[in-house]
Amino acid sequence: MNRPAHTRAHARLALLALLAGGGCGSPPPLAKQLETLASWTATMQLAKERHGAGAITYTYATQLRDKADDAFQQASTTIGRAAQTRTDSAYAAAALDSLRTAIRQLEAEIGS
Amino acid sequence: MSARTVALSDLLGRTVRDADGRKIGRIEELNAEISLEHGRSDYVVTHFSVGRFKPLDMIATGNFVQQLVRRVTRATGYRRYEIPWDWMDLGDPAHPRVRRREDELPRAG
Amino acid sequence: MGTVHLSRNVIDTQLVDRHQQKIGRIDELLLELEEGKPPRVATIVISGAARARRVGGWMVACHRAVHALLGQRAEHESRVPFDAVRCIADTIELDVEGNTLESLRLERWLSEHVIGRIPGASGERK
Amino acid sequence: MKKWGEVALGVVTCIGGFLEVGSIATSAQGGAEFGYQLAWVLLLGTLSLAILMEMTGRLAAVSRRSYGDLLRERFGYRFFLLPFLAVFIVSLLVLASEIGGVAIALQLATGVAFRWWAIPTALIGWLLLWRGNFSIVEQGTALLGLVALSFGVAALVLHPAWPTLGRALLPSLPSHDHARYWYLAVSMLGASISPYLYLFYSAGAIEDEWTIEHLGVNRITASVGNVFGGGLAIASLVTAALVLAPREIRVDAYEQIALLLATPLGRPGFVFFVMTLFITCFGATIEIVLAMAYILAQGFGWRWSENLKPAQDARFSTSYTVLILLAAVPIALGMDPLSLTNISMVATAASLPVTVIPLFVLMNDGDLLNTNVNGWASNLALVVIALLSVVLLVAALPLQLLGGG
Repeated sequence: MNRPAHTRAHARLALLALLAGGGCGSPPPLAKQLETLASWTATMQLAKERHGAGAITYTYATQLRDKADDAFQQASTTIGRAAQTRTDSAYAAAALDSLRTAIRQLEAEIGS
Repeated sequence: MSARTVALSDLLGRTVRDADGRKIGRIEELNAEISLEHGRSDYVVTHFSVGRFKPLDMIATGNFVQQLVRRVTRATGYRRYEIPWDWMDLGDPAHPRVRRREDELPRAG
Repeated sequence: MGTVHLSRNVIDTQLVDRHQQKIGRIDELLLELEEGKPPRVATIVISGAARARRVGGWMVACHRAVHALLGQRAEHESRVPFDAVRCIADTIELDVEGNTLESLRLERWLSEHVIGRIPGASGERK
Repeated sequence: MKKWGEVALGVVTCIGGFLEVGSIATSAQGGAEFGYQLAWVLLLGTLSLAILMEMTGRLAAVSRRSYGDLLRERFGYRFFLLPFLAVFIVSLLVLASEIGGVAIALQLATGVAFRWWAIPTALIGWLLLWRGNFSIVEQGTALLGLVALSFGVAALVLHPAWPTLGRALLPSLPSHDHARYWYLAVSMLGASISPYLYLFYSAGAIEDEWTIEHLGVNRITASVGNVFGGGLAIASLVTAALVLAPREIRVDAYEQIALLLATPLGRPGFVFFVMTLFITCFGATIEIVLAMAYILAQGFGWRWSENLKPAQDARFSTSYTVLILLAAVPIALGMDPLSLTNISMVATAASLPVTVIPLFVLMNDGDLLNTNVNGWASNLALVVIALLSVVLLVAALPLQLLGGG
């Protein structure tokens, strides 16, 4: 995966957009969004495991769930615009799907 | 003749010219001593320190830096004069003048 | 007494009153020029306006704007004759009563009307 | 005997003082995204801070004057405004972040959203300043700050690969995301070298009435204290490198950082994390607001001391009252504490030259320090830190645009 070059090019584009004054409206690049989704998916899995081991409280687990939910909602509205090819869209859908599953699994674990 | 008042911060940093109208530097410091006259003690300015540029002088306070600056200043041509008060013409405080020529002025060590 | 460097050791130095209480800093020094006499160090000024003047025109404008905004008419400044200087060291001691200085008006007002009204503001040392 | 008490206290202050919201957040981000690789930044930051603290402490002990006082007197009002405004604006941002840290800790513990905790936190902090004196502030936050040692325990339990960690203490170039790497490096340096730390330390030396006799205490406090403090920041990076990095978890929210200790240490780890975040951020809140009131009072010649009753130094006590409440506002309005922290740390890094370079002049002034002026080694170190600070100033904004977020 050639993520580094990808991200850097996007970062430069983002800077240009920002300098042009139009940075606020454009969605984050796809690679970045995929990373964020994967990160939240892993967070949910770790939280589920930690809750199972009794290491974290219910209160805290629900806060994490809510944050992941926010990330999910945000990504589901912006990722479509960032995904330009059919392959991109497939990646995006898969990432969204894993996060949704991970959130559900955490919810099942904490019983909410 | 009535006395005029001038603010210290209006004098500090002013460019000083000599009798020939050449720039000799800026006022960096006013040195005062106590004088006992007419039964009262007053602080009066005895001499003005005029140097090539202020920023260097501001830095050049400590041992290490002074040595450093002295070494550098030879290259930058930094000069500092100690000018007795009665050589300084403050008739127009915004344009102080020395009543002597630059080569007559005592250099600070 | 030796030579006093007005820029290095006098202006901007911490002032204390005769009870060793801090009363501000020397914001400006006024010199008196008289033909045939050395310039005399005449007056110590403690004043926000004097400070602003040292920074530049824009700061004076800011200072005025803040004053206008607060509806403050007079500048709370103190001018103390240099004769009042008792000692020049790390701080400069003035033979004055700090509580009567115009420049400490804000301190007194805050102490009486704001801070003093909150429980626990005064009394013995903490 | 008394002196050893002071040494112990100073060391403990550094432990609590070093690991606050900025260090916890940026080290965790660094560890999560780049493993051990950024450890050298923490070493560099710790060394720099130790040197700056030793110098400001020495200056205060020998000349019996605070750094803020000398900034105004030696450089004049015009120049003074530059470091004053820079420190003031940056400290206000950091203060808001610390209040955010306390609020997040309370949210993690109770489930009540962080924004509701901002104003209560400010009020309790204010009450401590109002009723307490300097030793209560100093000793209270220091002793409670010992909970931060739990970060060290967590790192040890995870059995870090020591040789790899050792190699990471030397700078290296990243294999990916250059902009992000340097952005995190700058934030981590900003989190380590905060001007409020040495301004507070310098004013504290005056509050504690240090004299030339305290030079030994000063040296030990600055060195040993920072070794501990920096060690804990490295522990936080190591923990993140071992807990978050392998799972590819990036830190996008404070909530994720709480998993750091819960993973190696279980439930006690979670509890200790919340306590550490709460106590160290609360301690930092108090120290920053005092540092701001100190530089204000010192710069303008007001009466100041945390040991006076508030009515005796009304302008000083008004300052901390207004500042702590003002800083609570962004958090109360719901601003994201993590973004605020990141912005403040980069701004801090950019603000360093205006407080570091004047120190160089003062530390070489024989009138102030007599024989205790800087030697060539100290001067060399300070020049290196000053150059580093200038690099940070130049790099901060472009990196914020390229690598932030």
